[in-house]
Amino acid sequence: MGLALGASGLLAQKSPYADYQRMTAENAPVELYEIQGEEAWKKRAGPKNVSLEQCDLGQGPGVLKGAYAGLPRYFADADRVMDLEARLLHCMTTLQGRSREEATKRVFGNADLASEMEVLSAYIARQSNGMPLKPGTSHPKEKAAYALGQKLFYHRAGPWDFSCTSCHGEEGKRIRMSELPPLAKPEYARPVMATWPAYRVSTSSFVTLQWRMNDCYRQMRMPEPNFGSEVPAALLTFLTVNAAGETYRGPAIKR
Amino acid sequence: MLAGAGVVAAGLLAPLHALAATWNKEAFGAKSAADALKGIGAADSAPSQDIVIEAPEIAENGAVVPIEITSNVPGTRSLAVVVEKNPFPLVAKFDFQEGALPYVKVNVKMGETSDVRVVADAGGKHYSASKNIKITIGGCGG
Amino acid sequence: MAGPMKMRATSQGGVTEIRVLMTHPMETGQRKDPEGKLVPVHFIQNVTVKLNGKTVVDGQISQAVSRNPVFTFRVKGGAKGDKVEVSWVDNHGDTNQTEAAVA
Amino acid sequence: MTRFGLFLITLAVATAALGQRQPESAADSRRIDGLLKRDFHERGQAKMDRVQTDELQRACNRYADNPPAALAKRLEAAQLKAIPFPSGSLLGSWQAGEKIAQSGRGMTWNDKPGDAGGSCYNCHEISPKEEAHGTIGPSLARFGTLRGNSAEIQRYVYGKIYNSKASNACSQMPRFGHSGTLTEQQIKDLTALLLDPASPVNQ
Repeated sequence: MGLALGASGLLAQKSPYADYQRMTAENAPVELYEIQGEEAWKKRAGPKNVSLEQCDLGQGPGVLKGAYAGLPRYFADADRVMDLEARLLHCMTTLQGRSREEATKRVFGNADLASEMEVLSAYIARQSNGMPLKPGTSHPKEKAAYALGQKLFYHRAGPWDFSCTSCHGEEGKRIRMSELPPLAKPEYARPVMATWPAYRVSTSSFVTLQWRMNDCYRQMRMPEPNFGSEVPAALLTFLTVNAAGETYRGPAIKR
Repeated sequence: MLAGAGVVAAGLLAPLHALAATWNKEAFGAKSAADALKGIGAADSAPSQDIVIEAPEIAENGAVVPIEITSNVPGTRSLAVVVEKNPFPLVAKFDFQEGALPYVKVNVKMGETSDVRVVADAGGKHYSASKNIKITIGGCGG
Repeated sequence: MAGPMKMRATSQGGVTEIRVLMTHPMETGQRKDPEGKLVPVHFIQNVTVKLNGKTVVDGQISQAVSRNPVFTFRVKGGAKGDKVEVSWVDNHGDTNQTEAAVA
Repeated sequence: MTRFGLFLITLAVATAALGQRQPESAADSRRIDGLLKRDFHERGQAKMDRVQTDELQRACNRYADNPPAALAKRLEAAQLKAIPFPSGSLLGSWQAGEKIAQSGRGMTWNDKPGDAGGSCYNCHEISPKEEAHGTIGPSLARFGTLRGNSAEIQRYVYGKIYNSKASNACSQMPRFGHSGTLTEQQIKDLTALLLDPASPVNQ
């Protein structure tokens, strides 16, 4: 995952893959997922047979412009901090009356068929393209989520004693050929958080931040995180606040 | 979930594909770059600086390698893309007419580090240029 | 079965740029499915681009074009409102097509 | 000065401290273990006992990976005592070792129990033939050439792979034997990859 010229003008270390990532991002089939996402946003579903168009993503019911750039944030109706996918799940269970079990049956898709959450994330994230990331930082629970995310980032557990920093800890260090950025540092978190969700070239499939948290814990040899729960929301708060102010330029590409 | 929905097709268009060139089975089936080029009648081509291949020097994954090709050879009517080390080297061949510029941007698959050769046909003569792209396998295999 | 296909044609400085995205697995016949079975070869063979009814690009492509292909072509001429049509045919005979006005 | 500009300035000032590591107190450890129990579920071979930290992990979390010397010594000694060193030669087959070093599989919820490699190339340069190697761990190029393959160095390498924390309490290197990831034979094969004069590492 290379480093790009952050919006703050800080010339981050130029990775050998910078050209590849720039050209691939310009030429990735991301809009195909946005089209499907728009349909999913408007499609009636669940026992209440309503669409998600009244879902409040933090800017008011149904307001999409800038909603993604304002997440994660605190939501009074659920009394907790939520990232995009946690919030979408909330709307599916409240507005549409769907069971949590049904709504989370297939949250991670594949190259043949993206999941509902993935196409919704593509469509909603596009509406924040060009806007600065501005996650919630003022509410006490937002501060608590940041602090918890920070502690989780360094917390070592599991059979291989890994924490996030085992791979994302040191500048200039590689795993195989990939230079995994030390995400606790804002200048490294900025270009990463500005480009999720994304089309993953190695699997030709669209992936989201809940998938990234899920797959990181899998590679830490830990059990599986509950989709949309507070632990991933806290980590995503930590990472997004570290990147706050960066101009969001997704949905983009990942290796 | 939604595959098949939202086919963005407007009205009943005349079956466009009936007019397309037949797919060159022999050239696309060739296992060597030389045979592939012979298959499109471009057995020998003169090296040319006027074919510009814009592509990364190193790619993080061979499944999606972005390539942008421009031919400044006057009168270019077609461009062929050949990845020398692929199992079937001939990747694509585009014929341009009615004002189309000899230009294409496309993502290609590369099995391993290889030269990518572009062959232009201008007035029956063939010109070519090539660029090496290094493919690495990222990730930790976990 | 075809998934979405999206095309945008924009004209600038007398050149019309046509960018088209296609949903297609572009199977090489070498890939194994999760059960370890080889997925049969399945890829787009012909791509045809027309401007105002006249074919401008006649493309033959192979399984070495990446999954969910994205093409950009350029055509001299073509003004706002002109009609651009793009269609594909794959080795199973499936097709898809779309059209748009030059923006 | 827009409200958002102000937000950025306060943020910029804070970024120096932002994200920096803080020690995990005993209370934090208990709270996090509880949260992980609540927000995770088992899948495949990844059972829920894995979220429960052990004494060594808690010490590394508590002291941000550099515990006081006395505590580190005690932890290392305890780990060392628990290593079942096989008798006789600790060198297996370097060819098998190379395959184990290349494989990143093992212990995840979509791996089959017993189907595991060492992920060694993820972090180390080992055989000069492999360019796509990591740089998180020290280079092991020419390891045997530089250190020979005496019984003593075989024991050091075997012990390091079996339980790296026996020599460095909060090392980032997993405890491959202690965690049940690699078998005795696999660790002998990796030891051979580093020490066998015929191994590509030592050419």
